[in-house]
Amino acid sequence: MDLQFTPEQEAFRQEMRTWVRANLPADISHKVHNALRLSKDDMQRWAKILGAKGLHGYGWPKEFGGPGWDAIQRHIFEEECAMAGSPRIVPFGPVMVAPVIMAFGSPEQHQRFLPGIMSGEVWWSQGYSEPGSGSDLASVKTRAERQGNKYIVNGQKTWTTLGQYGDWIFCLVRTNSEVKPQAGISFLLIDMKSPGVTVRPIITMDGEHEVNEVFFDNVEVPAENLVGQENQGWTYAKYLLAHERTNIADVNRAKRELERVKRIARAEGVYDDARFRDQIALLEVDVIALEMMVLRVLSAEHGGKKALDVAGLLKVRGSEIQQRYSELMMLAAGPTSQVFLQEAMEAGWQGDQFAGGFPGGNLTAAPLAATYLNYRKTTIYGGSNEVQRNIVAQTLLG
Amino acid sequence: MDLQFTPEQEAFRQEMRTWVRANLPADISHKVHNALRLSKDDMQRWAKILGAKGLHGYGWPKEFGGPGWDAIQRHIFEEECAMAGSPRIVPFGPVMVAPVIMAFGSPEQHQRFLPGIMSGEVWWSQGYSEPGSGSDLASVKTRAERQGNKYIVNGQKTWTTLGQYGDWIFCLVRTNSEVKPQAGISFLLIDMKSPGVTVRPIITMDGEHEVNEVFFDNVEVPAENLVGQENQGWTYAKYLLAHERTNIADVNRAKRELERVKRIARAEGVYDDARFRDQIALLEVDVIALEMMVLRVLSAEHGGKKALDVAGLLKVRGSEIQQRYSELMMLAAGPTSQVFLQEAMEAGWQGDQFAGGFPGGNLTAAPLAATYLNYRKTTIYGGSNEVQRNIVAQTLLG
Amino acid sequence: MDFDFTSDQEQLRDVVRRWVDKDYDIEHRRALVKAGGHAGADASGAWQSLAELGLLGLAVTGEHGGMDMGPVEAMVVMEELGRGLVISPYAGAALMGAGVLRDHAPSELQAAWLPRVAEGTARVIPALQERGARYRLSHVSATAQKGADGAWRVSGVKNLVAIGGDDGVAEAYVVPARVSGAVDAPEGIALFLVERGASGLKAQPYALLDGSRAAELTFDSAPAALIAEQGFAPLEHMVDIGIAALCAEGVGAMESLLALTVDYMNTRKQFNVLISSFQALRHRASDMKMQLELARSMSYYATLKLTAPADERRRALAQAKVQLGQSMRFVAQQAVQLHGGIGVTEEYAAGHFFKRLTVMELSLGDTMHHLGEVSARMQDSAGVFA
Amino acid sequence: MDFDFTSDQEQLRDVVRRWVDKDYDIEHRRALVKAGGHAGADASGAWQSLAELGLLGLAVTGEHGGMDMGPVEAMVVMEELGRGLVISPYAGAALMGAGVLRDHAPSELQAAWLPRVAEGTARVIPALQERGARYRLSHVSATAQKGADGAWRVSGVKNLVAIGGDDGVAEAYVVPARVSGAVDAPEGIALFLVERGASGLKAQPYALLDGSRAAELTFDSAPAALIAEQGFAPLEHMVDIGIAALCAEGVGAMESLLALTVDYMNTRKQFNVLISSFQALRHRASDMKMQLELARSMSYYATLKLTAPADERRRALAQAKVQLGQSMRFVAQQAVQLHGGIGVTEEYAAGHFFKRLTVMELSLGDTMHHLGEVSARMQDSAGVFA
Repeated sequence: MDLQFTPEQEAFRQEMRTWVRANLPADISHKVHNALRLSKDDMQRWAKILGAKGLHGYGWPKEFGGPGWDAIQRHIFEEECAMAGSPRIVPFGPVMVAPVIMAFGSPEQHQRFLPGIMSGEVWWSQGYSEPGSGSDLASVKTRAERQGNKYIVNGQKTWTTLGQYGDWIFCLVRTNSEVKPQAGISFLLIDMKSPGVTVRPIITMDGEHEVNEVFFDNVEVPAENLVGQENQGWTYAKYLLAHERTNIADVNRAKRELERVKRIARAEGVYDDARFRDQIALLEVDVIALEMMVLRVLSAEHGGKKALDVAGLLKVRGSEIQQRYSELMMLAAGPTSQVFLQEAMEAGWQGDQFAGGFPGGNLTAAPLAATYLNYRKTTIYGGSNEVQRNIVAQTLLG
Repeated sequence: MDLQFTPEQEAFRQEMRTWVRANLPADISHKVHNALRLSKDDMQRWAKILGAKGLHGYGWPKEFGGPGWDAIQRHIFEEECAMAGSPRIVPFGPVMVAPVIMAFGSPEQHQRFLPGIMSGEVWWSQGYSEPGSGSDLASVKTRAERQGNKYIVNGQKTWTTLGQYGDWIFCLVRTNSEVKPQAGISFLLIDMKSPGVTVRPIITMDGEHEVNEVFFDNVEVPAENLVGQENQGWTYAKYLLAHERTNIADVNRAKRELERVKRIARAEGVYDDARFRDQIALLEVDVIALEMMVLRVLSAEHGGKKALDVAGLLKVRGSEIQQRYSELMMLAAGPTSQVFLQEAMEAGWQGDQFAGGFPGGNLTAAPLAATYLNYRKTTIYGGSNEVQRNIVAQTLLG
Repeated sequence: MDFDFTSDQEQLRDVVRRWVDKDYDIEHRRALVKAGGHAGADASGAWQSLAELGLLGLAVTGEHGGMDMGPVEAMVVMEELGRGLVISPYAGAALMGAGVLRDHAPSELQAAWLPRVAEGTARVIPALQERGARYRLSHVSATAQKGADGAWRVSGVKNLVAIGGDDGVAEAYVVPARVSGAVDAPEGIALFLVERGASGLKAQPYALLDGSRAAELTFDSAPAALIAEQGFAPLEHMVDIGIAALCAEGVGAMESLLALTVDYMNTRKQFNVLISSFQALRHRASDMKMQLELARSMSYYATLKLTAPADERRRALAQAKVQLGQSMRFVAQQAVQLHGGIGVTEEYAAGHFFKRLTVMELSLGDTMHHLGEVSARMQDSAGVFA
Repeated sequence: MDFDFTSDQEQLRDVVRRWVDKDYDIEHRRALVKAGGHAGADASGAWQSLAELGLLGLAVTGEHGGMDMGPVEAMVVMEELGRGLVISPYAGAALMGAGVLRDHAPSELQAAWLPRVAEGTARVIPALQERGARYRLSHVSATAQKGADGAWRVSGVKNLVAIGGDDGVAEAYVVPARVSGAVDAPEGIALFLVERGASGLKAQPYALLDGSRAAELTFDSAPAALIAEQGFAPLEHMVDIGIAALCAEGVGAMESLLALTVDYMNTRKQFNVLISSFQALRHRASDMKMQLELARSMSYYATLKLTAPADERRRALAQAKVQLGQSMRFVAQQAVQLHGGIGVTEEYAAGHFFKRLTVMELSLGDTMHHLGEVSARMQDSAGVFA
């Protein structure tokens, strides 16, 4: 039992740290460190930088062009990226669909899709949720009817994150409604430029356009875009979910944001207020406990021992912590957090029309309430925390 | 809308305050204010003092020898008793069985049982819970078979509070097992000195003998001890539960104990510790909010308007607050709370064998942990808080 | 000890509720928010309606044309405005601004302004927030000086001046400014009235996160009328009136939001059953009801303590805001959680309630601030009548 | 970065667990508690068993006949003792007392005591708690004076000296006493060893709420051997060893209690169904599991930080105790609640776990105390490796 990384791992960390800091554009990391608005270009610029180094798919095995890292190396890389202020990798391509294509796709699909994902050129979206499906993903209603060598897709997906930028979307579609729900689902890759695909924004309460509805109206999809076998899609979907793993807790970002909480508290004059500081201290304990739990999972995975059964716990705790730090930041800035200037969330805005640059407070307060609002999603998406508790309870109690 | 009591109510309060302070024995109030152990004699002495004034049944109407007070007068009286440090009235006689006897008993039963309850001479116990029944009170298994002019009772009751002192016990018994559970229950009054009644102590984790098992082995009960009609007992039981009303929140005691929290915190040197004091401040807000909620219920009751539907809330919140103040007191005394000297919970104990009277701390710490342990019951008994939440949810959601 | 409303109060409630139900549904509100402050001086028409309903003179004495009503009537109105999520500077203008003039201004100032307040032609709105002050009322760095001509002039910057749904509609502001003492001293703060058109006054409006509008006011030797030279006690009083109003508004908003959530739970299916059948969610709804009723209890308490002596009043209002802060946060967060995805959208009403409840926690002292007040003002005795 | 146990460590765990399962069931424990301290010097036989298992020399170096094991092995043993709810001064004697001698005592004192510690013939137990000190280690009013003969003598009163299941069994005590400075100063505190039979030492035993025994020790110019003249840092180190041990014991106890609760939920019926079918209760069990796993994570952290530099160590141990305090309280309270009535009885095991977990929160600094430590020691950076 040892809390230290090995010298090799430490060397790896140094290497990654050096590379990330040398290659992450300063304007992007400035935005990330201050929760300013990231453009599509910001995200894709970083994806392509990673891609050029063969790291956009940093979790990929060597045979598919990835670095072939183990779980701890991946964690170290994620940590270095997070602490340096790089944007989260948009996961739908490299983290979600790519492993499914690797595991269940044909060699032709490997060749056709994986390079574009790795390079960051092709933007993928996720087509899982449907209106009314919520946490019940198997209730897929979007139909795909086989007609010769193509499928005709009709239906609707929703909550498609960043779908407005999507080139391709991977979808669960119903190919058989005669059997029980799980048994009639297929996994289909759809070109979003196909006729009949419409993307419509959903504006969230923070005023942002982050999620979308995607409509399919007689969309023709070549049969070669079916991954694996027809009606076996649920198996692949579960494989994908299992693949999301430890980063679900997003503890590295939590560490960076906890540091930001402290910076904001200091700037707002409450870092030395005992009452407020206690709240930071409690959060600090929460973050360290979460990080230790993540490290335990990594260690078990790395050691090849039987996996720790705490995935549901990681999601629940990680999301609660995200909500708490966003809330604490907002409370740190106090009354000023009420100010809601969309333009102040753009990098470079200086607020010259106001007497002190930002109404009544510091410019760092601009995105705080928006983030607090935005993070209400974290306990809902990816399997709501209620569903996660069901899963944990099932393991405990049968 | 008015927070003040009327001049008449204030005068009534003064009258009660004067009477209680003049008549409550100082040795008893000392024990209550310091959570020291009350003997049977302490409890009965106070009951008889109340009885002599016609106030042991202070909630009774005039026709049965009570004072005929309204809800607000009852509340004021309860508050004056609580703040003066009088023991809680043992409710099984005057608060529980008496209203059932008044409402559903025969004139003979009125005459036979009510005077002894009012005077405090006859100690009543409650025979509701059975092993395994928990919150499911209708699952009564104790049988009463009619044989001529008597019932033969067999079975077991449990969690009988202070049953070791009981002269009489009121029981839910099954008189018909052919019908659905609620329909075959009768309400029987049983002399605990009858042959075949055995009382066995249950020791709780605080080391106290407060609750009991009561066994019935072919106990003969005269049929005249049946209240109301055979197989109608569930109706009477529900009437009884509805009668427990607002005092279920026990807010007056909470106020007294909150004052005690502050005294203890001051004695232990944490009253001016910001971190600890904040916890008291939070509890203070909780207590005031609870008191306001109780006052709202009383006002609605008094005004004859439709009752506020918050009974379940009062029980849940009242019990949570009881647990919290017992916990805070224990935390105030800190390490000293670990000391568990049964003898130090008797009034008059001085601890001369120890260097400072009480090992490592103040004598006031003696009962703190015991009370904390004892109060775990408050969220379990009287319909567990989970059951109360079910009830509230039923009202909200159907 | 009586918590019934009089029939007049019930009627008042009905009047406001009917207006809200008829003219101020969530679609209307969303349109207002979308238009921001660019839709003109009274885009919502709400102020006009409130005037027509006679509500703007609620806190104005009869001699100045008002209805001379008390805190309970104010609470009734605020509950209904909260229930309807009405964007309005009603609390600031009709309760706080009018209240401080009524209780603390010289009679000629009252005569000049209160009739206009009552008839709806003048809003007098508090301008309190300074940079770095957080929730400390004594943190005043704006200054006031009396010229040789005996006239006062105010300089400084005030922020988060809540002007409701539209820009620049206040006719005057209540401004604390320092005539002596250090920046955080309660002594040396006077209260002034500064008119909208005063020379040296500049207003810069912006949006708040709940869709309402606020302004930054810059005073550069702006001519001002003195409300009270010993201004700190009146300032505290005015803020307490505002806190009580927020409490009542919070109760109304939580009541609506709980009802919305209950409806949703009885409509929405997951795994082929209504989500209202899941016990864990049922208990959550029950906990929301608990928080609502605790909050309502403390809102009554706040309102009924408004007329108590200053010490007792301040303590009670802080206690109430601690309860409301906790309740509003819990109810808002759980309502969104129980709704799931739709709860976080701009399209659906729950998110708008969430935002308004969040703003209310951050207004006039958040929960931590008021917990500090409760702690500092704690007494040996306990309870409502302590 | 590796959280696997070695096979030696797993073997150690098996040894302790087998002994607990075989010789230390809840009935055995209840009998011990009932007998109080009146059953003789080693009523439980537990100490003898621990000696036979070789566990008493765990922290003693090889040269003094010990096993020279480290914090991880100590954690393994404590987890198992916690799981079995073993009443024992093991942590105090074999880890804290032995540890402070090993790391901070002069070699002749080590040679005199450590071999006896390892073979089980001497328990050396910390005697720390003073009246009014609460959890402040620097609050030492006991005094030590060096006589003309060069010998030290200690005077003062120490309390809550945890002597395990029996009375008066410690052969010596580790006693902080002041040689200079004010009552709360970290400077001027020296650490001494005082033997059981020392003149002027009086012990008065009593029960703690978890059924274990403690004593009040009165020192009246009792002869003492100096462990460390600069005693505060060693004292902190010893206490941190104790905190790590408590954390591990807490994890073991919570694990048992959760298992007991899960079993009960799958046995007990209400309204004709198993109570494990109620979603609200299922989620509660899930939250207990969460708290257990967070606690286990922080117990590992505490143990692995024991060898870090003092500042880093103290901060980490405080963080761990905050987590454990919260977890232990939640798991204990919810376990009893989920059991219902039977949970509060002396007869059933849940209540005994509840009491032990309560004592652990109140030992070596409660949650509020350590939150203060975390807050005071906070750094700009964040995380396990910060």
